Amino acid sequence: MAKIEFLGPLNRESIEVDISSLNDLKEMFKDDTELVEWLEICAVAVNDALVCSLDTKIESNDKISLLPPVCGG
Amino acid sequence: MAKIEFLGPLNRESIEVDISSLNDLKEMFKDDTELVEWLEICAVAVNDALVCSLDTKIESNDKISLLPPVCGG
Amino acid sequence: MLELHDGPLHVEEITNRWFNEMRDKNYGAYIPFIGIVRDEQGISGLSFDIYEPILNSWFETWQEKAKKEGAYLLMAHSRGDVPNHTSSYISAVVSPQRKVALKFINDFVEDFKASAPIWKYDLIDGKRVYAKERSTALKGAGLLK
Amino acid sequence: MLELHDGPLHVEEITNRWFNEMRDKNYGAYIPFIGIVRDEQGISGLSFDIYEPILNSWFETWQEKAKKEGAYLLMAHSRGDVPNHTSSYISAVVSPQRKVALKFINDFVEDFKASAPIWKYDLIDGKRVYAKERSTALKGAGLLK
Repeated sequence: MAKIEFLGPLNRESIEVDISSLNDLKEMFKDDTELVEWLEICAVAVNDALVCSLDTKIESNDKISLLPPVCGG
Repeated sequence: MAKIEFLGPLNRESIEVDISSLNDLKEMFKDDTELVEWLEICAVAVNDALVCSLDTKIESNDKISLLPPVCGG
Repeated sequence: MLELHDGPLHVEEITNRWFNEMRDKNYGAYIPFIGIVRDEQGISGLSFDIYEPILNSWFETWQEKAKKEGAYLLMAHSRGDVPNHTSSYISAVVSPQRKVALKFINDFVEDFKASAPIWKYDLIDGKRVYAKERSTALKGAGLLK
Repeated sequence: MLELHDGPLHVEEITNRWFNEMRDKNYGAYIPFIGIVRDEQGISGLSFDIYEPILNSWFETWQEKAKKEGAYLLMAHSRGDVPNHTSSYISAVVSPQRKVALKFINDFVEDFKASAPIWKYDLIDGKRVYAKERSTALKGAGLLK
Protein backbone atom coordinates (compact mmCIF):
# COMPACT_ATOMS: atom_id res chain seq x y z
CA MET A 1 0.00 0.00 0.00
CA ALA A 2 1.20 3.53 -0.79
CA LYS A 3 0.80 6.23 1.81
CA ILE A 4 -0.82 9.58 0.95
CA GLU A 5 0.11 12.61 3.08
CA PHE A 6 -1.97 15.80 3.01
CA LEU A 7 0.42 18.56 4.02
CA GLY A 8 -0.03 21.97 5.65
CA PRO A 9 -3.50 23.51 5.37
CA LEU A 10 -4.94 20.35 3.77
CA ASN A 11 -5.04 19.21 7.38
CA ARG A 12 -6.21 15.62 6.79
CA GLU A 13 -5.07 12.32 8.23
CA SER A 14 -2.80 10.27 5.98
CA ILE A 15 -4.40 7.37 4.13
CA GLU A 16 -3.10 4.15 2.59
CA VAL A 17 -4.14 3.29 -0.95
CA ASP A 18 -3.54 0.51 -3.46
CA ILE A 19 -2.58 2.24 -6.74
CA SER A 20 0.01 1.71 -9.45
CA SER A 21 0.36 5.23 -10.83
CA LEU A 22 -0.64 8.83 -10.10
CA ASN A 23 -3.35 8.43 -12.76
CA ASP A 24 -5.07 6.01 -10.39
CA LEU A 25 -4.84 8.59 -7.62
CA LYS A 26 -6.37 11.29 -9.82
CA GLU A 27 -9.23 8.93 -10.65
CA MET A 28 -9.67 8.10 -6.97
CA PHE A 29 -9.86 11.78 -5.93
CA LYS A 30 -12.16 13.00 -8.68
CA ASP A 31 -15.32 12.75 -6.60
CA ASP A 32 -13.82 14.16 -3.42
CA THR A 33 -15.62 17.51 -3.51
CA GLU A 34 -13.68 18.90 -0.57
CA LEU A 35 -10.36 18.13 -2.23
CA VAL A 36 -11.17 19.27 -5.80
CA GLU A 37 -10.32 22.94 -5.38
CA TRP A 38 -7.06 22.03 -3.62
CA LEU A 39 -5.98 19.67 -6.39
CA GLU A 40 -5.77 22.57 -8.83
CA ILE A 41 -3.12 24.27 -6.75
CA CYS A 42 -1.34 21.37 -5.07
CA ALA A 43 2.00 19.98 -6.20
CA VAL A 44 2.75 16.27 -5.76
CA ALA A 45 5.86 14.61 -4.37
CA VAL A 46 6.69 10.91 -4.54
CA ASN A 47 9.14 9.87 -1.85
CA ASP A 48 9.90 13.54 -1.19
CA ALA A 49 10.74 14.50 -4.78
CA LEU A 50 8.33 16.71 -6.72
CA VAL A 51 6.92 14.99 -9.81
CA CYS A 52 5.38 16.36 -12.99
CA SER A 53 3.85 13.33 -14.72
CA LEU A 54 0.67 11.38 -14.01
CA ASP A 55 2.40 8.33 -15.46
CA THR A 56 4.76 8.25 -12.47
CA LYS A 57 4.70 4.63 -11.28
CA ILE A 58 3.78 4.02 -7.67
CA GLU A 59 5.22 1.04 -5.77
CA SER A 60 4.04 -0.43 -2.53
CA ASN A 61 5.52 1.56 0.41
CA ASP A 62 5.89 4.70 -1.67
CA LYS A 63 5.02 7.94 0.07
CA ILE A 64 2.94 10.43 -1.92
CA SER A 65 2.66 13.99 -0.58
CA LEU A 66 0.23 16.69 -1.63
CA LEU A 67 1.77 20.16 -1.17
CA PRO A 68 -0.45 23.27 -1.22
CA PRO A 69 0.98 26.71 -2.18
CA VAL A 70 3.81 27.75 0.12
CA CYS A 71 4.81 30.94 1.90
CA GLY A 72 7.79 30.65 4.23
CA GLY A 73 9.45 33.48 6.09
CA MET B 1 42.72 82.92 0.51
CA ALA B 2 41.26 79.55 -0.49
CA LYS B 3 42.37 76.48 1.43
CA ILE B 4 43.58 73.35 -0.39
CA GLU B 5 43.25 70.00 1.40
CA PHE B 6 45.15 66.92 0.23
CA LEU B 7 43.09 63.97 1.44
CA GLY B 8 43.92 60.37 2.32
CA PRO B 9 47.13 58.99 0.80
CA LEU B 10 48.11 62.38 -0.64
CA ASN B 11 49.27 62.95 2.92
CA ARG B 12 50.31 66.60 2.61
CA GLU B 13 49.69 69.59 4.80
CA SER B 14 46.92 71.92 3.68
CA ILE B 15 47.97 75.10 1.93
CA GLU B 16 46.35 78.48 1.35
CA VAL B 17 46.34 79.95 -2.14
CA ASP B 18 45.10 83.07 -3.88
CA ILE B 19 43.19 81.85 -6.96
CA SER B 20 39.95 82.74 -8.70
CA SER B 21 39.13 79.47 -10.48
CA LEU B 22 40.22 75.85 -10.65
CA ASN B 23 42.04 76.72 -13.87
CA ASP B 24 44.42 78.77 -11.75
CA LEU B 25 44.96 75.78 -9.49
CA LYS B 26 45.72 73.50 -12.43
CA GLU B 27 48.26 76.04 -13.66
CA MET B 28 49.79 76.29 -10.19
CA PHE B 29 50.19 72.50 -9.84
CA LYS B 30 51.55 71.76 -13.30
CA ASP B 31 55.19 71.79 -12.23
CA ASP B 32 54.65 69.84 -9.01
CA THR B 33 56.27 66.59 -10.16
CA GLU B 34 55.25 64.72 -7.04
CA LEU B 35 51.62 65.66 -7.53
CA VAL B 36 51.32 65.12 -11.30
CA GLU B 37 50.53 61.40 -11.23
CA TRP B 38 47.96 61.96 -8.49
CA LEU B 39 46.18 64.71 -10.42
CA GLU B 40 45.21 62.21 -13.13
CA ILE B 41 43.22 60.13 -10.65
CA CYS B 42 42.07 62.70 -8.09
CA ALA B 43 38.58 64.17 -7.98
CA VAL B 44 38.08 67.73 -6.75
CA ALA B 45 35.53 69.08 -4.28
CA VAL B 46 34.78 72.71 -3.60
CA ASN B 47 33.25 73.27 -0.17
CA ASP B 48 32.63 69.51 0.06
CA ALA B 49 30.77 69.13 -3.23
CA LEU B 50 32.46 67.31 -6.11
CA VAL B 51 32.94 69.53 -9.16
CA CYS B 52 33.45 68.71 -12.84
CA SER B 53 34.48 72.01 -14.41
CA LEU B 54 37.75 73.92 -14.35
CA ASP B 55 35.75 77.11 -14.74
CA THR B 56 34.37 76.65 -11.23
CA LYS B 57 34.86 80.02 -9.54
CA ILE B 58 36.78 80.10 -6.29
CA GLU B 59 36.03 82.69 -3.62
CA SER B 60 38.13 83.66 -0.67
CA ASN B 61 37.53 81.21 2.22
CA ASP B 62 36.50 78.42 -0.14
CA LYS B 63 37.78 74.96 0.73
CA ILE B 64 39.12 72.88 -2.14
CA SER B 65 39.72 69.17 -1.52
CA LEU B 66 41.69 66.72 -3.64
CA LEU B 67 40.27 63.19 -3.33
CA PRO B 68 42.31 60.19 -4.51
CA PRO B 69 40.58 56.92 -5.56
CA VAL B 70 38.50 55.45 -2.74
CA CYS B 71 38.00 52.00 -1.27
CA GLY B 72 35.83 51.82 1.83
CA GLY B 73 34.71 48.68 3.59
CA MET C 1 23.44 24.87 8.12
CA LEU C 2 19.67 24.66 8.57
CA GLU C 3 18.00 24.89 11.96
CA LEU C 4 14.32 24.80 12.91
CA HIS C 5 13.02 26.26 16.15
CA ASP C 6 9.67 26.03 17.93
CA GLY C 7 8.21 29.53 18.16
CA PRO C 8 10.00 32.84 17.47
CA LEU C 9 13.70 32.93 16.65
CA HIS C 10 16.18 34.41 19.11
CA VAL C 11 17.68 36.76 16.55
CA GLU C 12 20.64 37.98 18.57
CA GLU C 13 21.66 34.50 19.73
CA ILE C 14 21.44 33.09 16.20
CA THR C 15 23.09 35.90 14.23
CA ASN C 16 25.86 36.31 16.83
CA ARG C 17 26.53 32.56 16.95
CA TRP C 18 26.72 32.33 13.16
CA PHE C 19 29.02 35.35 13.02
CA ASN C 20 31.33 33.85 15.64
CA GLU C 21 31.41 30.50 13.84
CA MET C 22 32.30 32.19 10.55
CA ARG C 23 34.48 35.16 11.53
CA ASP C 24 37.79 33.26 11.54
CA LYS C 25 37.15 31.37 8.29
CA ASN C 26 38.44 34.19 6.09
CA TYR C 27 35.13 35.09 4.50
CA GLY C 28 35.01 38.78 3.64
CA ALA C 29 31.26 39.28 3.81
CA TYR C 30 28.51 38.03 6.14
CA ILE C 31 24.94 38.99 5.25
CA PRO C 32 22.06 37.80 7.39
CA PHE C 33 18.51 38.49 6.20
CA ILE C 34 16.17 38.75 9.20
CA GLY C 35 12.43 38.49 8.61
CA ILE C 36 10.27 40.16 11.26
CA VAL C 37 6.52 39.56 11.62
CA ARG C 38 4.64 42.76 10.77
CA ASP C 39 1.59 43.88 12.70
CA GLU C 40 -0.94 44.28 9.90
CA GLN C 41 -4.56 43.54 9.12
CA GLY C 42 -5.40 42.73 12.70
CA ILE C 43 -3.18 39.69 13.09
CA SER C 44 -1.52 38.88 16.40
CA GLY C 45 1.19 36.88 14.65
CA LEU C 46 1.90 34.16 12.11
CA SER C 47 2.07 30.40 12.41
CA PHE C 48 4.00 27.91 10.29
CA ASP C 49 3.93 24.27 9.23
CA ILE C 50 7.10 22.84 7.69
CA TYR C 51 7.62 19.70 5.66
CA GLU C 52 11.17 18.90 6.66
CA PRO C 53 12.24 16.20 4.18
CA ILE C 54 11.72 18.45 1.14
CA LEU C 55 12.97 21.54 2.97
CA ASN C 56 16.21 19.70 3.72
CA SER C 57 16.77 18.60 0.13
CA TRP C 58 15.88 22.06 -1.20
CA PHE C 59 18.42 23.56 1.23
CA GLU C 60 21.12 21.05 0.32
CA THR C 61 20.73 21.88 -3.37
CA TRP C 62 21.33 25.54 -2.57
CA GLN C 63 24.26 24.69 -0.30
CA GLU C 64 25.91 22.84 -3.20
CA LYS C 65 25.33 25.82 -5.47
CA ALA C 66 26.92 28.12 -2.88
CA LYS C 67 29.88 25.79 -2.34
CA LYS C 68 30.76 25.97 -6.04
CA GLU C 69 31.26 29.71 -5.64
CA GLY C 70 33.12 29.48 -2.34
CA ALA C 71 30.13 30.67 -0.34
CA TYR C 72 28.20 29.05 2.53
CA LEU C 73 24.54 29.38 3.51
CA LEU C 74 22.84 29.34 6.91
CA MET C 75 19.13 29.35 7.63
CA ALA C 76 16.82 29.29 10.64
CA HIS C 77 13.03 29.07 10.58
CA SER C 78 10.24 28.87 13.13
CA ARG C 79 7.67 26.13 13.57
CA GLY C 80 4.31 27.02 15.11
CA ASP C 81 3.27 30.44 16.39
CA VAL C 82 5.38 33.58 16.02
CA PRO C 83 4.00 36.84 17.53
CA ASN C 84 4.10 40.22 15.79
CA HIS C 85 7.46 42.05 15.97
CA THR C 86 9.42 38.84 16.47
CA SER C 87 11.35 36.88 13.86
CA SER C 88 10.30 33.69 12.06
CA TYR C 89 13.04 33.51 9.47
CA ILE C 90 16.76 34.20 9.15
CA SER C 91 18.89 33.35 6.13
CA ALA C 92 22.55 34.23 5.85
CA VAL C 93 25.41 33.89 3.42
CA VAL C 94 29.15 34.14 3.93
CA SER C 95 31.56 34.50 1.02
CA PRO C 96 35.08 35.72 0.39
CA GLN C 97 33.58 38.07 -2.19
CA ARG C 98 31.09 40.85 -1.66
CA LYS C 99 29.35 40.51 -5.02
CA VAL C 100 28.86 36.76 -4.64
CA ALA C 101 27.40 37.28 -1.16
CA LEU C 102 25.01 40.00 -2.34
CA LYS C 103 23.84 37.89 -5.26
CA PHE C 104 23.29 34.79 -3.10
CA ILE C 105 21.33 36.53 -0.37
CA ASN C 106 18.95 37.88 -3.01
CA ASP C 107 18.55 34.72 -5.06
CA PHE C 108 18.42 32.40 -2.05
CA VAL C 109 15.76 34.42 -0.21
CA GLU C 110 13.66 34.81 -3.36
CA ASP C 111 13.77 31.09 -4.15
CA PHE C 112 13.03 30.35 -0.50
CA LYS C 113 9.79 32.32 -0.81
CA ALA C 114 8.83 30.48 -4.00
CA SER C 115 9.99 26.95 -3.23
CA ALA C 116 10.48 26.11 0.45
CA PRO C 117 7.73 23.72 1.65
CA ILE C 118 6.47 25.92 4.48
CA TRP C 119 2.86 26.96 5.04
CA LYS C 120 1.94 30.25 6.61
CA TYR C 121 -1.14 31.08 8.68
CA ASP C 122 -2.31 34.41 10.05
CA LEU C 123 -3.18 34.30 13.74
CA ILE C 124 -6.54 36.05 14.05
CA ASP C 125 -8.56 35.87 17.28
CA GLY C 126 -6.42 32.93 18.32
CA LYS C 127 -7.20 30.97 15.14
CA ARG C 128 -4.90 29.90 12.29
CA VAL C 129 -6.07 31.22 8.90
CA TYR C 130 -4.11 29.88 5.92
CA ALA C 131 -2.46 32.80 4.04
CA LYS C 132 -3.64 31.46 0.70
CA GLU C 133 -3.50 34.71 -1.29
CA ARG C 134 0.14 35.31 -0.28
CA SER C 135 1.21 31.75 -1.07
CA THR C 136 2.88 30.45 -4.23
CA ALA C 137 2.00 27.19 -5.97
CA LEU C 138 4.96 24.82 -6.27
CA LYS C 139 6.36 23.50 -9.55
CA GLY C 140 3.99 21.01 -11.13
CA ALA C 141 0.96 22.23 -9.17
CA GLY C 142 -2.39 21.01 -10.47
CA LEU C 143 -1.09 17.58 -11.56
CA LEU C 144 -4.03 15.74 -10.01
CA LYS C 145 -6.80 18.16 -11.01
CA MET D 1 22.10 56.51 10.93
CA LEU D 2 25.84 56.74 10.31
CA GLU D 3 28.42 56.01 13.00
CA LEU D 4 32.20 56.05 12.85
CA HIS D 5 34.36 54.11 15.29
CA ASP D 6 38.09 54.14 16.03
CA GLY D 7 39.46 50.67 15.28
CA PRO D 8 37.49 47.47 14.60
CA LEU D 9 33.71 47.43 14.88
CA HIS D 10 32.01 45.51 17.68
CA VAL D 11 29.78 43.58 15.32
CA GLU D 12 27.50 41.97 17.88
CA GLU D 13 26.94 45.18 19.82
CA ILE D 14 26.17 47.15 16.66
CA THR D 15 23.96 44.67 14.82
CA ASN D 16 22.05 43.77 18.00
CA ARG D 17 21.54 47.42 18.92
CA TRP D 18 20.26 48.26 15.43
CA PHE D 19 17.93 45.26 15.48
CA ASN D 20 16.53 46.27 18.85
CA GLU D 21 16.02 49.85 17.73
CA MET D 22 14.17 48.68 14.61
CA ARG D 23 12.28 45.54 15.67
CA ASP D 24 9.17 47.34 16.94
CA LYS D 25 8.90 49.75 14.00
CA ASN D 26 6.95 47.30 11.84
CA TYR D 27 9.64 46.74 9.25
CA GLY D 28 9.42 43.23 7.80
CA ALA D 29 13.05 42.81 6.81
CA TYR D 30 16.38 43.74 8.41
CA ILE D 31 19.51 43.02 6.38
CA PRO D 32 22.92 43.92 7.76
CA PHE D 33 25.96 43.51 5.51
CA ILE D 34 29.06 42.83 7.63
CA GLY D 35 32.47 43.28 6.04
CA ILE D 36 35.26 41.25 7.64
CA VAL D 37 38.97 41.88 6.99
CA ARG D 38 40.45 38.90 5.13
CA ASP D 39 43.90 37.55 5.90
CA GLU D 40 45.50 37.67 2.47
CA GLN D 41 48.75 38.64 0.81
CA GLY D 42 50.63 38.87 4.08
CA ILE D 43 48.68 41.76 5.57
CA SER D 44 48.06 41.98 9.30
CA GLY D 45 45.01 44.16 8.75
CA LEU D 46 43.66 47.25 7.00
CA SER D 47 43.67 50.90 7.93
CA PHE D 48 41.26 53.66 6.89
CA ASP D 49 41.11 57.42 6.45
CA ILE D 50 37.67 58.99 6.15
CA TYR D 51 36.64 62.41 4.89
CA GLU D 52 33.56 62.96 6.99
CA PRO D 53 31.88 65.99 5.37
CA ILE D 54 31.45 64.27 2.00
CA LEU D 55 30.73 60.87 3.60
CA ASN D 56 27.88 62.50 5.53
CA SER D 57 26.34 64.14 2.48
CA TRP D 58 26.73 60.96 0.41
CA PHE D 59 24.97 59.03 3.18
CA GLU D 60 22.16 61.60 3.52
CA THR D 61 21.46 61.38 -0.22
CA TRP D 62 21.04 57.62 0.13
CA GLN D 63 18.89 58.03 3.24
CA GLU D 64 16.53 60.29 1.28
CA LYS D 65 16.36 57.72 -1.51
CA ALA D 66 15.53 54.99 1.02
CA LYS D 67 12.93 57.13 2.76
CA LYS D 68 11.01 57.53 -0.51
CA GLU D 69 10.54 53.76 -0.59
CA GLY D 70 9.72 53.43 3.11
CA ALA D 71 13.15 52.00 3.94
CA TYR D 72 15.85 53.19 6.36
CA LEU D 73 19.63 52.79 6.17
CA LEU D 74 22.23 52.33 8.90
CA MET D 75 25.98 52.28 8.52
CA ALA D 76 29.06 51.92 10.70
CA HIS D 77 32.69 52.24 9.58
CA SER D 78 36.09 52.09 11.21
CA ARG D 79 38.75 54.80 11.34
CA GLY D 80 42.38 53.74 11.68
CA ASP D 81 43.68 50.19 12.03
CA VAL D 82 41.48 47.09 11.79
CA PRO D 83 43.15 43.67 12.29
CA ASN D 84 42.48 40.60 10.14
CA HIS D 85 39.27 38.69 10.96
CA THR D 86 37.62 41.74 12.52
CA SER D 87 35.07 44.05 10.94
CA SER D 88 35.62 47.50 9.45
CA TYR D 89 32.25 48.04 7.83
CA ILE D 90 28.58 47.31 8.48
CA SER D 91 25.70 48.58 6.39
CA ALA D 92 22.09 47.68 7.03
CA VAL D 93 18.67 48.34 5.61
CA VAL D 94 15.23 47.91 7.12
CA SER D 95 12.08 47.97 5.02
CA PRO D 96 8.49 46.78 5.24
CA GLN D 97 9.13 44.90 2.00
CA ARG D 98 11.61 42.13 1.34
CA LYS D 99 12.32 43.06 -2.28
CA VAL D 100 12.97 46.71 -1.46
CA ALA D 101 15.36 45.67 1.33
CA LEU D 102 17.25 43.23 -0.92
CA LYS D 103 17.58 45.82 -3.68
CA PHE D 104 18.79 48.54 -1.30
CA ILE D 105 21.42 46.43 0.43
CA ASN D 106 22.90 45.58 -2.97
CA ASP D 107 22.76 49.04 -4.51
CA PHE D 108 23.82 50.85 -1.33
CA VAL D 109 26.84 48.62 -0.68
CA GLU D 110 27.94 48.79 -4.32
CA ASP D 111 27.68 52.59 -4.45
CA PHE D 112 29.47 52.75 -1.08
CA LYS D 113 32.43 50.93 -2.63
CA ALA D 114 32.46 53.28 -5.61
CA SER D 115 31.66 56.62 -3.98
CA ALA D 116 32.27 56.85 -0.24
CA PRO D 117 35.30 59.09 0.49
CA ILE D 118 37.27 56.49 2.43
CA TRP D 119 40.85 55.47 1.76
CA LYS D 120 42.12 51.98 2.45
CA TYR D 121 45.65 50.93 3.37
CA ASP D 122 47.09 47.45 3.78
CA LEU D 123 48.99 46.98 7.04
CA ILE D 124 52.25 45.27 6.09
CA ASP D 125 55.13 44.98 8.57
CA GLY D 126 53.45 47.67 10.65
CA LYS D 127 53.32 50.14 7.75
CA ARG D 128 50.32 51.60 5.89
CA VAL D 129 50.43 50.87 2.14
CA TYR D 130 47.72 52.62 0.10
CA ALA D 131 45.53 49.99 -1.66
CA LYS D 132 45.73 51.88 -4.92
CA GLU D 133 44.94 48.99 -7.27
CA ARG D 134 41.75 48.13 -5.38
CA SER D 135 40.57 51.74 -5.25
CA THR D 136 38.09 53.49 -7.54
CA ALA D 137 38.51 57.01 -8.90
CA LEU D 138 35.64 59.34 -7.97
CA LYS D 139 33.38 61.10 -10.43
CA GLY D 140 35.24 63.89 -12.21
CA ALA D 141 38.67 62.44 -11.43
CA GLY D 142 41.52 63.95 -13.45
CA LEU D 143 40.04 67.45 -13.55
CA LEU D 144 43.36 69.12 -12.66
CA LYS D 145 45.66 66.94 -14.79
